[in-house]
Amino acid sequence: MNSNLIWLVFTPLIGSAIAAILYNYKFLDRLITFSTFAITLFLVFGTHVGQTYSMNLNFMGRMIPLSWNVTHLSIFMLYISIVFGTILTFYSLMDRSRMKGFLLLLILAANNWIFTTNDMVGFFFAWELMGWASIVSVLGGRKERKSRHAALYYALMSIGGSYSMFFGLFTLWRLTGSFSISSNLAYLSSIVGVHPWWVLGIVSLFFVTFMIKAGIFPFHTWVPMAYAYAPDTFTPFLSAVMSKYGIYGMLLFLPISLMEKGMPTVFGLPWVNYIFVWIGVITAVLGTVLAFFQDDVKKLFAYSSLSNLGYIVAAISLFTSVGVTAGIYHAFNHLLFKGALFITLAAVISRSGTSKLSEMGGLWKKMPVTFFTFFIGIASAAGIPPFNGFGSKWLIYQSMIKQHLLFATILLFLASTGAFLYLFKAFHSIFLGQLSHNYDNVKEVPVIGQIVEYLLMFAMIFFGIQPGYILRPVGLIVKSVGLNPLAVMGNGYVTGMFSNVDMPLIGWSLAISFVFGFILFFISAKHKYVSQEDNYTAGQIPQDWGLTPETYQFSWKFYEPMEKLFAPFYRIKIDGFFRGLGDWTRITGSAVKQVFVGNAQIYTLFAVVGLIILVIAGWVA
Amino acid sequence: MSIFNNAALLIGVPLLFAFSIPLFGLISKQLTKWVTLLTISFNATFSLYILLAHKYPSIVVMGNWLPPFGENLYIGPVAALLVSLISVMGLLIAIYNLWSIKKGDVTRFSVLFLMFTAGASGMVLTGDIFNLFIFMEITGISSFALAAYGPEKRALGGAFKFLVVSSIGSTLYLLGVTLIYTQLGTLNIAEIAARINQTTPGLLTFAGVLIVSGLAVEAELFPFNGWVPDTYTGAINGVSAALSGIGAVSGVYALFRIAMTVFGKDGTYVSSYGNLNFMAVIAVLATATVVIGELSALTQKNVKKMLAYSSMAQMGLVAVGLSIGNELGVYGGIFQLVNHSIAKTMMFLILGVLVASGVGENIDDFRGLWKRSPFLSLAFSVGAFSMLGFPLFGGFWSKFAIVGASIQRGGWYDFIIGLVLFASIVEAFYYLRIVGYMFSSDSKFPKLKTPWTPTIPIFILAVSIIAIGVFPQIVGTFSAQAASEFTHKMSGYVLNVIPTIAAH
Amino acid sequence: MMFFLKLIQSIGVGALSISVGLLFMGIGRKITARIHRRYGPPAIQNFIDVFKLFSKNSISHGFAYDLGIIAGTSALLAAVVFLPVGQINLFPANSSLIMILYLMTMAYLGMAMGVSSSGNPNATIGISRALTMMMGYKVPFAAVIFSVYIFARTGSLTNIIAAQSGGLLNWNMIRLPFGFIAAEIALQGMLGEKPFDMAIAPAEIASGPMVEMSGKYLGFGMLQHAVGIFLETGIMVNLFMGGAPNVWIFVIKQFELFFIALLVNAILPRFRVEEGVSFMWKIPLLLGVIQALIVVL
Amino acid sequence: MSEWKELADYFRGRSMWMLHYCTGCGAIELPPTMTSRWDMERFGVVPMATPRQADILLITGYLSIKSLKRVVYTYEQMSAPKWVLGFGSCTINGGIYWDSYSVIKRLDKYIPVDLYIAGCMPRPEAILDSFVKLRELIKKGEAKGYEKYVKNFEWYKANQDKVFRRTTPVLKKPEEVTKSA
Repeated sequence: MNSNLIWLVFTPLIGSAIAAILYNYKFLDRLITFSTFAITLFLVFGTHVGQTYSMNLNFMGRMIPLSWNVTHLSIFMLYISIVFGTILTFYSLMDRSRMKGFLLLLILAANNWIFTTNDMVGFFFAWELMGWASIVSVLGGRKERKSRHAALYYALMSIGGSYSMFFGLFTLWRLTGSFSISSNLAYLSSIVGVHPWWVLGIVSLFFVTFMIKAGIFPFHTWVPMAYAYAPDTFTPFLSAVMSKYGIYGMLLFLPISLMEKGMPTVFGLPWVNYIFVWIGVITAVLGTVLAFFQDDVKKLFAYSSLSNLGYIVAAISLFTSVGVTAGIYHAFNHLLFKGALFITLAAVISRSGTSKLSEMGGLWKKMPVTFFTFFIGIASAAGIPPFNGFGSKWLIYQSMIKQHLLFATILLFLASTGAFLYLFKAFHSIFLGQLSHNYDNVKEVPVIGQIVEYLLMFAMIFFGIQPGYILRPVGLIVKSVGLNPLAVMGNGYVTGMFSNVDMPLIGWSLAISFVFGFILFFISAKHKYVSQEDNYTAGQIPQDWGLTPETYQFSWKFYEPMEKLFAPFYRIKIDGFFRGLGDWTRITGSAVKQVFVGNAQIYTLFAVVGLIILVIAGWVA
Repeated sequence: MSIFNNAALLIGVPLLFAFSIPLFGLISKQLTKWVTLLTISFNATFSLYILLAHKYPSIVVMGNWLPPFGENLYIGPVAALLVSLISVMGLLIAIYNLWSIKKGDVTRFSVLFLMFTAGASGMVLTGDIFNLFIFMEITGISSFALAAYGPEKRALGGAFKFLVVSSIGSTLYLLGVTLIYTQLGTLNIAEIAARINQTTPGLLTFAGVLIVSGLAVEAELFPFNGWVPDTYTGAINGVSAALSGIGAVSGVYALFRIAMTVFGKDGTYVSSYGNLNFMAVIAVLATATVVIGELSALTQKNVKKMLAYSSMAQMGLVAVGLSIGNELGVYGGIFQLVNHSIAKTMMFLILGVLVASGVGENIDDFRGLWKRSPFLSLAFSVGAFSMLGFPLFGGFWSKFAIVGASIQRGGWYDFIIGLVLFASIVEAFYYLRIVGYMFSSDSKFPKLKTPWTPTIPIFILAVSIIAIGVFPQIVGTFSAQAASEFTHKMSGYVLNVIPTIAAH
Repeated sequence: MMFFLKLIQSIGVGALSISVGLLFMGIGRKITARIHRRYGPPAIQNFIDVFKLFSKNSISHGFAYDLGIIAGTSALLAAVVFLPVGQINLFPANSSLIMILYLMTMAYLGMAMGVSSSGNPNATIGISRALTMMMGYKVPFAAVIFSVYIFARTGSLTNIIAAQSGGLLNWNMIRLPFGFIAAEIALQGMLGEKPFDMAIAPAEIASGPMVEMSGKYLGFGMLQHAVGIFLETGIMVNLFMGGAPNVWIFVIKQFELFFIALLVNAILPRFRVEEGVSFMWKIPLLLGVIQALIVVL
Repeated sequence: MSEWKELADYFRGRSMWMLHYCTGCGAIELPPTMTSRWDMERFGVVPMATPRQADILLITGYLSIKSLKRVVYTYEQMSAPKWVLGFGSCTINGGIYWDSYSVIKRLDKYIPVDLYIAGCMPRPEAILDSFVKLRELIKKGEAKGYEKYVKNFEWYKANQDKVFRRTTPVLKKPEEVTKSA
């Protein structure tokens, strides 16, 4: 049944049409979105590697073949994106944010198409479809003015990226006469030894697009705005799934570098790859450094996403077997924990009504399930074993050290340590500390949300302790791009270059030592619970001097010493470049507008001058 | 060569009714609008019949004089497609006019509107460069009058500028035609095309420059397009829709008929028997038009003016596509022409409904429109997305083809298309800003009540944009045939009109 | 059977780490007192303190507080079993250094969560300072670790020890002298000794993280510190001093490192936080980077 | 069970963590007690930063009513078992402030004092002696001030309230003052 590939695209489109009609009935819209995701998931169960399908598109009277081809990579990406989407849409059933289900379904259609297509027309079509659907989705966040600005900014970047790909794909078409991705890649690989600069130019046209979508270094500026001001339930999808499209694209093109024999190498890497490793590292460090000082929690985690994507890019750019394994593995892990984190953030924001860290605090007593999900999420994000973020980070370090990229590795380690800092800042400011009286009536999320949170907690622990379930399919992908996959022994081991890690053993060790900890805790002298106001205040009685929980909560300028340290960094503004470009364009626009002065005589003059110029041109020619 | 004389009705019937409408006006002024509607619906039905029943290529012979001796109309794929487009747009605007034209001299408006449609159809159908001039004048004069229609004073100013610039254009064109006639002694496009190399090259270049400049006024190419913003902004919205959806179509057609069929060479990208390559000239003018149009629209706060500038820029894009000259480029250009005509007509009609319901023309008035009128704001976004070339909307395919064709051709077209795409990012900014205003803000104003009469054309246009986006072959098949006609001068045009003529 | 054997051995290592750590702390107090020309408490004073603390009533601010404090000690105990201690190397195939470091992070996270959930700003300021300082010392330490990785071509402590076998001259301490000095300075920060003890400044922020800890919670904190000392000095011994043939020599080597830290602690005042971090990013990092360059080139 | 208690008391006696509430001139005697001349750490006595961590509350001098309020709050924040040392004659009978309107005279009317150190000033030797004495009392199980406080809480509370009432403002509100004038 090969035609189910086309149904992977059409089912969400049909669902989207239905959902759009029922848009006013919010619950129905969400229900249809969820069920379409579930149906699509069933369709994915029916796909298998090696499946192909093709049909002809009547375009300018000529037939353009649209073809589908399922690879190991595409099926992996399909599974993780759709499973996560299903969970998210299930969560959104009870959500009240202004996420639009039909747009999410359009993105799903594009998602399935991008991951399975083998022709650039389909790829571009789906890419653009995903682009505009997500742009419109970003509209309608809680802060309208800001979300409008964010959407516009994102739109301009995204459209710029699309046009770059436009150029690239047609240039390839001019060279080969074919739109097929696989044959074009083969062509590029075959000529890379002869014309490396040509290949580099074409590939970089595509890479600009992918970097914009993934939010990699010079093109990262839209990420914090769009993530922060998108509807709360849409941000998880944006961060967890949509940033991976860029990674997917890069993975498609990177095998070319295997052939770059003519290129000079740095540390055994083709220098292009070397540059990309550094771009990844810069992104990772930049994301971390900027995340420290955010007060808007979604912005903070947007920068965190940036940082993690930097890791992924650095790893896959190495294009060694460990590097690619680590990159894809980290892509999965990032999807899982960042999805979980953004879902809990959506829960917190919907309950507390604010996304400002300085206005929250002490919510753990009110939302314990969310609190634990968030805790495990940040433990994963910080790479603490046995949760799921550890294995991939660990492999990334090893892949980097293997190439003797010491400075890059040190900087990545800095980013990872920094990650711990900002994650804890968010954790503290939301859940720990003093509970403001504004939130006395805050409740835990409804049952649906709790189910989702338990599910995510389980997933983060399960895939942490049993990494084999992910590493095996990743191994197949690595094999399919022509590298040697890492050996996977059992489900619990991560086999690295320098040493192995037995994840269940760590789990056992932790469990047993916790049991001892609890025994010691309960046999020793008893404790009593006191209220949060009962604190050491140097002998002052808090009520006497008008102390309120808000004033007694420490969350403003959390890392002030860091701010002093990093002050020189903030003078470099990448954002300013794009803004300047925009302002410059606007000024030019105002100037150009003056051409149309609104006077018939001048217009006549224009026509006459135009004629004279043409006549002279004819004369001279 | 097949003869299909009935096709002359496409011009004859509207002209006949146009002159008889004052009689109907004596009975009732409102009746004239219905007469217009019926006449144009005849035109639409008949032209769609020609298109769908594939009654082309064929010619209409006046008085049994076969070309090149007699005057003739030629119905090729291009003409069939564009005349259908003009008639259908005319029909939809006529439906809208039933609701919108209430005050003033309704009878005269109906006469002018019918004449305008007839003239535009004639421009597309004629096979004779002098007749082309006559139809151009009919279209032009009726459109000045239409543009001046309405209570607002700015309409008069806009119409006057149009009149001045357009008269210059007509004069230049006529001069060019005269020069060619003195050389060849014929006015038949097919014959001129076949014998064009018998002329003095220098004189021909001069004639070509005059003709291109004259037609560039109608085709809205810079620097001959000074009239566009004021006229579009000044005219009532139904007329602006007609100007961009009908007038511009015929103008671009005429420009490229001359440039590609008369001056073109088969199998090359060159379009000149003199020294100047007119395709290159047009490409430069078109690129300038796109860039200047989009940049001027960027800072507009007045949505109607923005649409006017955007209209200009879109015509530039059409011209870029056609001027590429390879089959894909012409395909893209014609496809883009259809898409632009549909989308811009729809957006002007929406604007008309909004202005009539008390919403202003300024971008601030669009705040929270989604809450006030979901249908109109959705339709407006559909139009905007089509303009921007987003997938699932018609504009995607045409932009795709134009960019593809430019890169296929390569050379300095890489640079041109780079500029055009940069301008498209600017375009994305101002269109998406409106979309953002409509969708992201809440409005404190009450809901709008949309009358159902103008809703019909808007709905049809919006649905057709999505239909074209999902099934591009609806238009694609015909534009491919049109592209083939435009790019094959002899086999596509000349031999269909005069089979006996020898290629020189 | 294997499982129970390993379990009992692990408990043994845990107990050893706690006792050695507490003993070190006690000896440390004694030595500091002698430097101050005091008599000082008995060397086993910290055992007495811990027992007293566990027998004392205490207050708690909720389950997150309890859980966090327990996690602080338990996660370190879970990490210590992967450390080769002299001839005792329970899981030789799983002694990845980075894994141990990240597992230790769990302890910091738990501790930070516990004390912050008390709602006392002093505690959070302390945590904020500690984390900032962690950012400072982790980076030069990472530079050193990665040089050792490249130098020894392995990331497992077991293999790093094996690579140093064959006498004093094979120790990384001699072979990678700059790295060793950088790591020593980083160790000072890791142990939280002066001049890097701004996290627990008693006079400014009322002993920081410990501000709300009473009774057994403070006891857990002390145990965590004890295990932390054992683990951190143990890592250093394995990395630079070639491990040890048996536990006693291992502990003596650990004590040598701890002794240096003590001496520095006894004579230096305290840095400000940003000064501390920028110091860490200047001198030790420079040394680490020089070492790395030497190794790579 | 009682063996455990005895063992615990033994350790408590050897590890006494002290929170010093330094009001009057007596605070000057503490630095020599801590440092090399007398070195109180050899008895396991260490100064602590917060009442949560401490076992002993050392009041070094007179207590005004305002500061008594803080002392009571601090004392209540300490967790049992806990002990109070009254230092100097001010805590016993007001000392030279015996006729002051704002200073309390006997500390053990407000919180239970386990041991008084007489003198004005008591020298560091006296302080060290009191630690040794307290250790013996703890070992014998006689230092049970914290239990007494719980048992007689109403009595202590009443005494505290009686003096605290004196800290309520006597002046009228400003507008009332101007009205009467």
